[in-house]
Order: sequence, then structure tokens, then C-alpha cells
Amino acid sequence: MTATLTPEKKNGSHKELSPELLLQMHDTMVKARVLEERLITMYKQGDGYFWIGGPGEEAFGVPLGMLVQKGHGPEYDYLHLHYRGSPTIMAMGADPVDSLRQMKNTASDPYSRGRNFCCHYSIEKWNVVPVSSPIEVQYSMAPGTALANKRALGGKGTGITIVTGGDAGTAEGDFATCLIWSSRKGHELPVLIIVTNNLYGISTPYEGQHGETKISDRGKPFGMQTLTVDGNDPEVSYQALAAAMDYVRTERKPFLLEVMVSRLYGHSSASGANFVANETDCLAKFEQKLIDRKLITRERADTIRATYNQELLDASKKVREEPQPKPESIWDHVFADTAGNGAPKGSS
Amino acid sequence: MTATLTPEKKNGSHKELSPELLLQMHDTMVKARVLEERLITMYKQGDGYFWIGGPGEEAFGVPLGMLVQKGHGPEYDYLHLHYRGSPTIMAMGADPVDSLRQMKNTASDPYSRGRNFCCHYSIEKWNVVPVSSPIEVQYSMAPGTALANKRALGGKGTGITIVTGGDAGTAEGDFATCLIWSSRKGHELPVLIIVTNNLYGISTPYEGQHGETKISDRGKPFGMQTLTVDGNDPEVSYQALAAAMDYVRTERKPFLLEVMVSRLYGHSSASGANFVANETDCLAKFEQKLIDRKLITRERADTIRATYNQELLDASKKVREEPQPKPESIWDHVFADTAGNGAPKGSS
Amino acid sequence: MATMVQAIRMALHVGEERHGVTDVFGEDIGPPLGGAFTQTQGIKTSWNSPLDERGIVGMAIGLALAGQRPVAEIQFCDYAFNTIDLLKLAGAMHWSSAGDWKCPMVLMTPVGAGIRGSIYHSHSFDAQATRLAGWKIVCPSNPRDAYGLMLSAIVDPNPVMYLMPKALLRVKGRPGEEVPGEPGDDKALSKMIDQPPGGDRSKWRPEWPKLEDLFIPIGKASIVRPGKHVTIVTYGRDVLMALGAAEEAAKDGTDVEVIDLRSLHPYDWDAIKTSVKKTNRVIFVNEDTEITNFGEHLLRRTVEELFYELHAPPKLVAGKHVPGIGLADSLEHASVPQKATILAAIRETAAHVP
Amino acid sequence: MATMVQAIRMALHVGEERHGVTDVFGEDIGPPLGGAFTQTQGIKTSWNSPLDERGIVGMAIGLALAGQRPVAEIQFCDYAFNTIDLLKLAGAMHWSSAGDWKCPMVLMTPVGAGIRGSIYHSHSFDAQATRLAGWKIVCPSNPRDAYGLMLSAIVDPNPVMYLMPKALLRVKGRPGEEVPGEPGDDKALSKMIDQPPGGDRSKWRPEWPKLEDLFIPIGKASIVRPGKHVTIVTYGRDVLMALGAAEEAAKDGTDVEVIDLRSLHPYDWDAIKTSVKKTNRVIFVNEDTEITNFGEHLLRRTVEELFYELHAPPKLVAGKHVPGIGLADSLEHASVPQKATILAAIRETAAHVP
Ligand SMILES: Cc1ncc(C[n+]2csc(CCOP(=O)(O)OP(=O)(O)O)c2C)c(N)n1
Ligand SMILES: Cc1ncc(C[n+]2csc(CCOP(=O)(O)OP(=O)(O)O)c2C)c(N)n1
Ligand SMILES: [Mg+2]
Ligand SMILES: [Mg+2]
Repeated sequence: MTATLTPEKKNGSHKELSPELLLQMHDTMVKARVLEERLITMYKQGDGYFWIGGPGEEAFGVPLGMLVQKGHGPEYDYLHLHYRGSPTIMAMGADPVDSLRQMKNTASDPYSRGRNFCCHYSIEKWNVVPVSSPIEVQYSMAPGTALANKRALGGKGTGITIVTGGDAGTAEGDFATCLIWSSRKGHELPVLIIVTNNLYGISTPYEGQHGETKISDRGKPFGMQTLTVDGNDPEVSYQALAAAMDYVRTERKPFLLEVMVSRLYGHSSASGANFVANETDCLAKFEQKLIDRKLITRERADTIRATYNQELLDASKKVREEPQPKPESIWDHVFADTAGNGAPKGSS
Repeated sequence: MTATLTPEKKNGSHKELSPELLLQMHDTMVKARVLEERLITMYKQGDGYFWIGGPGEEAFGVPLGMLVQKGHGPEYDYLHLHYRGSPTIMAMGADPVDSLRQMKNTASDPYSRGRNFCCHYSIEKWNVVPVSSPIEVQYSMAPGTALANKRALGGKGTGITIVTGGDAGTAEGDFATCLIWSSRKGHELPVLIIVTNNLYGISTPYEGQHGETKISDRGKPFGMQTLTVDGNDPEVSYQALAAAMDYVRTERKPFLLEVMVSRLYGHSSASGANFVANETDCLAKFEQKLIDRKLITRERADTIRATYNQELLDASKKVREEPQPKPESIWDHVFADTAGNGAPKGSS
Repeated sequence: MATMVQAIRMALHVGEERHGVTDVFGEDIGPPLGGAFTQTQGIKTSWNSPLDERGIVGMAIGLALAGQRPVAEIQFCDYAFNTIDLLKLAGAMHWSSAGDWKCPMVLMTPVGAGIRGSIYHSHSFDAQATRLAGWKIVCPSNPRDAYGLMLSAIVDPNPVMYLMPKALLRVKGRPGEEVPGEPGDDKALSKMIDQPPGGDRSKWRPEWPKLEDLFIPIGKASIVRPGKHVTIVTYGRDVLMALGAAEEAAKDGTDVEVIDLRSLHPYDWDAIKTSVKKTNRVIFVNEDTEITNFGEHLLRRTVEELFYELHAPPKLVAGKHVPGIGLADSLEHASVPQKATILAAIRETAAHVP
Repeated sequence: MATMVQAIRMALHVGEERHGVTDVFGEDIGPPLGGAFTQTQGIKTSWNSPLDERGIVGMAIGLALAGQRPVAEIQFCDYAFNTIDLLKLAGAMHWSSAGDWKCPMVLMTPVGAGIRGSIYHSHSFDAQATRLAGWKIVCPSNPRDAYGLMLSAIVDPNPVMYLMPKALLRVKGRPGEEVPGEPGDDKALSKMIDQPPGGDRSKWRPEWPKLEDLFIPIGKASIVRPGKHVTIVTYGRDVLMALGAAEEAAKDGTDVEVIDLRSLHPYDWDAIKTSVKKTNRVIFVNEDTEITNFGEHLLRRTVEELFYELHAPPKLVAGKHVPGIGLADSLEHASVPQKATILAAIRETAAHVP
């Protein structure tokens, strides 16, 4: 499927991206990729039990993170991500070492204190709601934060809700729930509904599971703006995201964006976590483009990668030494007040 | 919304309906209406605890029942109805007295032996699957019987699956499930997906709950044939159902049909079960049309109604005397074999 | 004296006026109906949701995460069984993020039999609810508790499930069970806060009495009848059933103590322990089906911790393990505990010679 | 000796060849993968469903109603919590229609901890499953039972839930736990029926051994270790845990009887009763969370019916009531029973002086 931008786009968002922006995007894409590869290596070396992540989605995820109106509370954007969100989180400025901590399930893992799988982020101060494993539940919750966005600043806010998930997951009723709750006439919600389509759900190809030709078409009966774009091209993604976000921020209405992406290391460690040669590598492609355009040299690009590589290698060694959570910590944070905390049998 | 027929219709289904058919339709509509009114009276007189039913849907429900390929097993049509299906069941030839039995929750109620609310039909020999209260679950099950239909007679069968439900209920994920599972490319299923739109869910108007202008549009992204028709006109309904069924039977693909209907006695006894004057009465309108066309006289029409009325009044008196289920019968039919039947604590 | 449903309505009103409630929503919750049981009539922040329970729970979670204070409703608990995963996630939000996020939502839902609701309007939800770690679960048995538990639920920083025994919604309180601030006169109260049926319902506005705050602590039981011989631990609708049975038993000289748990989680173990140590005989009563039942948990803990205090086998009186509750009275009565069932259990337990 | 997952695959093969199975389906069940645990490799009637658990259960119900014989899978039981209403309806189909319709479907799903599955790949489902009236529930602990229970599930006229303890799927049987007809040699079996990784998986065809029918009766427990002093009633993964603990306890002279329930509903009450009457001490073990837990049901019934047989308080060893099972080993081990936990319970129970 080829990239097309909506006729509906506004504010001349089609203008060329500046070289600085392109280089910043490239840098973060490298960082995100190196992080994922480090996580995979950790898994393969026994420094973690399971890997799942977003290598191959950097050309979409990084622009998304860059465009987020980052902050705390309903004046800012809420993010309901799934397990492929590292590029976005990196673009928002998170420390990649924290991702290693979650991989190694250390007590220092700030996202879950060793409880959850890697790349299951939770950053309250940036409105990143906890990533959970059940596919598509985030689409049922997104209208809630979007309603808060809509009310913020007496209705004058520009914060929006962004929700992401995969192509196969759109078969869950929760995806329909999101379409329905965000498009009620007179009660439309500012939510950017994103589907990252890598044409697979684990081992199951898109082909044969979908009656719809484009997933984004599912927004149409609801009067939604919709768009399908090539998520392997960061310039196209950036433009599309900027246009879609602009629409949602301004119109306070939903937008359904489908982004075609690659699954560069397969589904997860359960399927081996090996590089998949026949998928488009958005980073390699973008790097070549920047080199061709003389915005960067091969050497510089290699240096960036080598530097991140070394940093994360070093960090992974340190993380390995950090303590594991204590057994009794299972009782921590059952309740947000003290009631029942530490009470094994639910008594008061 | 006005009635329109699809451009896709075939087999000249647009031809005029014969006078015999119209009179048969009228007769059954009267019978179904009288049944519902009798059920309401029984409720109001304390001969039942709860009423819900389909008065106002006869102009759609009766043609549906007449067009069903009635029988047992996947060579025939499966029906997944909701609680407004009496007109269809009457058109299929069920005994209205059995409906009174379910209203009075007698042991003789063939549909549930006093267990379920009135108009919750179950007729295995005619492929009518048990009607249950939870809204929309029938849409998740319909693809299963449709797959059996598709396989019947080595793939040469003409049996289809028919599923009905209300407008508000389409917000449940199960409606989306039905669209998805029945339209998978290469795996399309012969299911006629019907939504009876009375513009209400209990007290909640359609307006303000739906982003879609027409519910039938929701089939479009899935490449489905769709149609919205005036269900208050039995001729229009009949033609639309015939065309849609013909498509599903022949093409072995799904069809989404939205039928605009009236809720002539409100939602249920919970909302009073009183006649709602500002809704279209499909039976009165049709009767007048038949009189105008000189196909029937007012007297004849009144006689038909009076006869059914008397029959059901007499029957309701008899049903009142029929025995209630025995307390210990709660243990009957927990299992289809003997294991655990009558075993209060689940032991073998 | 207010009914339970009026008490709930008044608590929601106080909640939105004084305690930050931003949304009271669910199917038919807003005007014109104000709830299938009139529980939300006149509530300013009430609104009608789409017919989608997963959407309702998801919306409540999202609102709670974003700092709003939602009170969401599932019209009948019978329709919450497709949302258990979302309920689990709400309960896990704080824990799985290791304290990063809070999810302070209230989910209210009518539960239980007693209104001839047939197979899908008679379910209990206590077994499901008590399995949801991270949730607090309450279930009032009278208007005052209904009011005070709702206010406690609203200000709680955790998800709280509020189970409304539907057979009690129209029941008035007994003396001492007033909502603080309600006018003494029933008719006067009804005129003020009950929406007149018919007419232009969306134009009607309630006139609220001057209501006081009351926070019934979550986790605290109430001894609704002190007694010496047998303890009954119950909640919701069965509190009244148990009291009725206790009155009968008293005629034979058996003095029954009835504990209304009020909070199912966290629950008041001290109250149970103290009572069992006194009476040495205990019966757990609830309407939910009897296999993998919350009363079995309470019984198990009693046996593990108080084995030698027991002078008779502890008993569970609960609903029968059948797929549903049949419509006919004969069937409903055979399916969930009745006064006679409880009385029989009292007699057997009291008569037991160790 | 076959592993449990091979045994399941062989049963599905026999099911589709000889016992009318028409569909084996679910997420990633068809080619090329053949199931997240390889459980459906080479099965002719297997197919990949959309990623929609409600759709999977709905499809299975519809197929069963229409006379097909479906075996559906929920990829992890952790993802079945949004289908409880549909599962209830499947269990109610025969009952609510008063015997009119049957719904003979099998639903299989991997359960439990032990593979470092973190919060949403470690759930148990026994508490939920045993609450579903109208369903039969089985849970094998070894390859032979896995084979024989699957065949019984397939021919049963009711909905049957088949819980697969995921930690045991790759475990081989002990002597006597062969699948009837499997070749003696592991390598030979693997070559015949395990799909080679990589390569063109959709072209591969298995070569099935000549398998015999075996129907392990649903409702019949198995005494996997006879003993005199303490009874352990368990199933699935915890059977091996309990056996390990029993070995340890034997060193101190405590002779533990281990009952593998195999069927959770209907369950073999006679086996439990007989054993408790002999040992007078009983521990119920399972991995599900400890509040409103199926073991609490078994314990309750034991107390109600066998109170005076008990020489020590009966015990439950179960999962902790927390929102999830954490990923770190320290967390997982603290959350679900381990050999040491069971051993401690044995020691306490055995040492108890009445
Ligand atoms: C409700 C639920 N069902 C099943 C799974 C198991 N599972 C994890 S990822 C996955 C495939 C997801 O495919 P898609 O939505 O396309 O996202 P992708 O992984 O391709 O990005 C499945 C079935 C799950 N996590 N949650
Ligand atoms: C899952 C579920 N949620 C809520 C209800 C309560 N309820 C019964 S009928 C109804 C409204 C249905 O409206 P619609 O789908 O438009 O059908 P109609 O009654 O108008 O024909 C509701 C909310 C239910 N039965 N099931
Ligand atoms: Mg995908
Ligand atoms: Mg309607």
C-alpha cells in the first residue's frame, strides 16, 4: 500500500521537514533500534525471560513521540500504547537504561518493579498509561482520557488521546468500542486512533482474516477522518501524524490512522527474535536517503550507532547487578491507600 | 429514512406480491399482534411477571418468518433472534398458546419450562436457537451456524443463518465480531445480519449515541451488501428480505440489512407496556392499504382480529390452570447426559 | 425514611456537589429515565452511554486515570460478565505500575434475585467481585449504609465496586437507618427528589434536602443483631432474610447474632472472629452459586484459624449450582436462600451436639 | 514417551479421524504455526481464527449448536476473561431451553504459572471454570490423562473445558503414562509428529502412529500416590509439586496420599471422602488466587460432611490474592505454591495434635 495524505490535511503540514528535524529523527531511530537489539541480546544471553518490542516501527514511532504534547494531566496528550512503543517512548526522552531494567525485571525497573514484561511502559508524569498484555483493551479506555482532554481548560485545551495497536487486534470488539464511543454525534472525542499494520498477528497473515481492504476504512461509517500511510518512511509518517494530530487537536474529533510497518525481528522472542530479511528496514532506508541527500555520512551514522551500542552494552552490565525485587514486595501497591496492603487474606 | 432497495437485488424480486400472499401476511400480522396484546394483558392482570415482545415489528417479522427455509439441521436456516421475534415465530407456524405458557411460566412452556421470560423462544426442530437476555451475544454465535450452513450438502446447500437485534445493541463488540467473522476474504459466510432500528434502547434515543448515520453503513468497509428499509411496510420488507436472502443463499456471503421499525408498546413492561400513539402502527396502515385496494373489508379484518382475540383469551384462561414447574426441576437438564444431574454439589 | 434507591441518589448528589464526582453514567442513567431503578434521577453529571458494557468500564478507567471521578453503572450485574478482564485491569492498574497510576472509579451494579428477574436479571456478583484483587467491594443492606458506603466509595483512591441488592432498593430503612439530613417525612422527600412519572421528564429538577456527609468505613462490618448461640455472616439482601430467620429462631430460644459484612473486600475479619469465638457456631449466607463461592472463602479462613472454637460444622447457605435462576417462583425459591432455608440451617447448627 | 503436548495433538488427530471433530481452531492454531505450544501441528481440521476471543467462543457455540464438533482454543486462559458471559451461555444452552438444544463443544486453554509468563500469561482458570454450571471441566497432569481426557471431552454431549497446565506441556510421562499406540522411542515419535522448525511449514505432513482409543472418564480422580497420613487433593501442575513434596515428607516418615482430581467438575467426591476418612488430614492445593477459590469449595464440603473425621484443620495452599503474578522469579515463587510451600503445609498438618 502506498503512502497518501488526506485531502483533509490543513495548515500546510505538507511542507518539507528541516534537516535538523530529520537528523534528530534519525538519531532517535538509531537509539530506539539499538535499544531493541540490546534487549534481544539480553534475552538471548539469559538476562531476561521474554522479549517483545518495536524494531521496524521506528519510522512511525519516533515521529509520534516527537509530536506528542508531553506533560501531566488532561491538558496534555495521553498515550495508550501497546508493546511496540519503545521508539515513541525514546522520542519522548525516556532513559533506555530503564527499559533494560524492565527486561532484567529488577527492583529498579521504574515501570513495574520487575513485575511486567519488557516494553510494558508506565509513566504517569508523562500521561503514558500502563501497557498491558491483553490485546486491544487500551482502545476501550482511550475514550475516557479523551473525554478528560476535551474538558480540560474549560474546553479550550489542545491535549489529545493517542491509542495504538496492531492490525490483527482490530478484530477484538474493543476496537469497535473505540470507534463508537469517540464518534457519537455531538459527543465526538479528541482521540487519534492508530493501527500499526504489519500484516501479521503472531503467525497469522492479514490475508484471509480481514474483509476490509484497508483497516482505516472502518472509521468511515462513523464519519471519521481516515488515512493509511507508509510507516516505513519517517517523513511520510511525520507529516501524516502532524496532519492527523492537528485535526484532532483543533476539531476535537477522532481520526483513524493506519500505518503500514515492518516486524523486523518477528513477533517476539517466542518466535525466535531473529532479523527478518524480507521486511523493509525503515532505518537502513532512511539512513541511505540521508546519505544520498548528503545530510549525513555513513561514518557519522555508524558512529551514532556505535556510541549507543556501547552505552547500552555498558548499561546492561550494570543492570545485571541491580537487585531483584523482594518476594514480599508482591503485596506492595495492591491498594493506593493502606487498607489491605500487606494483608494476605483480604482482611481489614 | 425511506425505503430503498439495493441496486444489487436479483431474480426480479421487485415484482408485485400476490393478493394471497398479502392476505396471508395480514392474517399472521394480526395473529402476532393479538398475541402480544394478550401477553401484555396477562402481565397487567398478574398472569406473568414481565413482558417484552415485538408489537410494531410485524411488518418485518412476519415476512421474515414466511421466507425462512424452515427445518432441522444445517441444510435449513438457523435463526438467532432476540426478544422481539414473536411475529417471525408465528409466521413460522408456532402455536401462540405456547407463548402464553412461557408468559405464565408453566411447566408446560415448551421453550423453557417456566425458566425464561416470555418471547424467549427455543425450537430445536426448526433451528431456532435459544433466545437469551444479554444483548447482542447472538451476533457472536451466528457465524458458527453459518459455517455449518456453508458446509451442508457438500457446499451445495442453500440454508443460511439469520440473526436479529436492535439498534442500540450494535454498540456491543459482538456486532463487530459478526461483521468481521462473516466477511473474511475467502471465508465469507452465508449470514443475513439484521438490525431492527426503532431509534431507541430502552429510554435512550438513537440520536447522540451513534456516529454512523445509517447502521447498515457499518457493513461497507467489510465489502458487504447493505440496505436500510422501511420495516413498517410489509411489502417493502418482504421484497427486501427476499432479495437479501436470495443473495445470501446464492452467493454464500453476508448481507447487512437495517430495518426501521416501531416500538408500539414501549420497551417492555418495565416502561409500562402502553400503546405509543406517535409511533407508526404498521398493522393499521397495512390494513387500511388492503381495504383501499379492496383486498379485504373492514368487517373481515375485524373478524380476523376478534377471532384470534377470543382464541387467545380462552387459551389464557386454560394456561392459567396449568401446573407450575416443580422446585426440584431446577436440577433437570444441567447436563445433556446423566453426569451431575441431580447432584447438588457437583460430585460425580 | 428514605428508601435505598433514594439514599443512593442522595449520595450521588452529595458526591457531585462536594466530593468531585464528574460523571455518573451508564445505560439509561441520564435523563429522561435516570436509571432503571430511578437511582440517578436529578443527578447533574449523569449521562446515557452507548449500550456497551466494555465501553462503560473502559470509559470509567480512562476517566479515572485522567483525574476525573466517575461513577459508572452496569445496568444489571448479569451484563458485567464480558468485562472481567477490564475489571481485573482496573484493579491491577496501581499494582502493575508499581504505584505509578491510580484508578479511582466507582462501579455500581444491581445484584441478586428477589424481583422475579429470571435467568439474566438475578445474578449475584460477589464471587466474581471478591476475586478482583485491587478492588474494594461494598454491598449495603439499608439506606443509611447505602448512603455512607457510596460516599466512602467516591472518595476512595482505589476502584470500588458498589453492589446494589436490587430486592432492597425500594425498601425503607428501619429506625436508625436514616440518611443524615433527609426530611423526616417520606412524602415530603418523595416530592423533593422523585421524578414524577410521565410529563416532560427532561425538564424536571429535584429539590435536594440539606444532606450531611457520612462515610461508612470500607472494611467495617455491622452487628445488626447481637446474639449468643449462632453467628450468621452475610450481606445485602440476605441480611433481612437472616434477621427474619433469627426472629423465628428466637421463638425456639436460639439467639442468633447477625453480622452484616457491608464490605466484602477488605472484610472485617475481627468482627467474624470475635463473634465466632463467642457463639462457636457459624453460618455463611449469600445468594451466589455454591461452588467457588465467597462464603466458602470466609468458611475456609474460619476453619483454618478458628478450628477449635467451632462446636458445630460451619455451614454455607448459598445459591444452587445451576446455570440460572428460573422465572417461576417455585424455581427462584428453590435456587437462592429463603428465610426457611436459613432457619433450617440455624436449627441444625444450634442443635448440633459436639 | 510422549510429552503432554504431543499427547494432546495425538488426541486431536484421533478426534478428527474417528470421533467427528470438525474444527480445531483459534489464534495461530492452523498452519504454519500449529499453536503457540505446537499442540495442533499437523491437525487437518485446524484453522487460524481472527484475534477475537469472543468470536472464538461464539463460533464454537454456533458450530456445536449446528451439529459440528468444534475444539476451540483460547491462546492463554488469561484472555478468556472477556468471554465469561458467553461461557455461561454455552453452559446454560441445554438447561435454559429445558433440554431442547445441546452444545457439545470443547474449549481448550493453557493455564497456570511456571513459564515466567508475568502478569498476563500466568493466570489460572479453575475458579472461573468451576463456577460455570453446565460445563464439565478437566485438567490433566500427564500425557496419558491428557490424551484420554481429550477424547472423553470430544465425545461428551456437553461443553467441556480442557485446561492445559502450561508448565507441564513439554514434560514427558512417567512409566505407565504412555499414550496407547505411541512408538516406544521418543526420537521416533518426534520425527513422526513434530513439525520441523523453519522450512516451508505449510507443506509438512505428520505421520501418525497407530493410536488406540482411550477414554478417561470425566469425574474420576486418580490416586497418584497412596499414603496413610495426609491427603493432598490437587490437579494439573500441582500434582507434580505435591508428589515432590510428598517425597520429601516421606523422608520424615510422613506418608502422603496425593489425589489428582483430573476432573474439576463433576469431581470425584468419593475419592476425596474415602481418602480423608483414612488419613483424617487434608490439604487442597491449586495455583488460583486464594479468595473465592475452588479449593475452598472442596474444603467447605469436606468440613460440612466430614467434620468429625478431621484430626487437623484442613488447609488450602493456593495463589496469593494479588492483581497478578510478577515476572521476576522471586515474585512468581512468592505468588503461587511451590514444593516448599506444600511441604510446609504437609508438615504442619501432619504434626498437628488434635
Ligand atoms: C486478548 C489477547 N489475545 C491474545 C493474545 C496473544 N497475542 C499476543 S500478541 C498477538 C498478536 C497481535 O497481533 P497484532 O494485533 O497485529 O499486533 P502485532 O503484534 O502484529 O504488532 C496475540 C494473539 C493477547 N496478548 N491478548
Ligand atoms: C448486555 C446487556 N446489557 C444491557 C441489557 C439491558 N437491556 C435490555 S434491552 C436494552 C435495550 C436494547 O435496545 P436495542 O438494542 O435498540 O433493542 P430494542 O429493545 O430497542 O429492540 C437494554 C439496555 C441487556 N439485556 N443486555
Ligand atoms: Mg500485526
Ligand atoms: Mg432499539
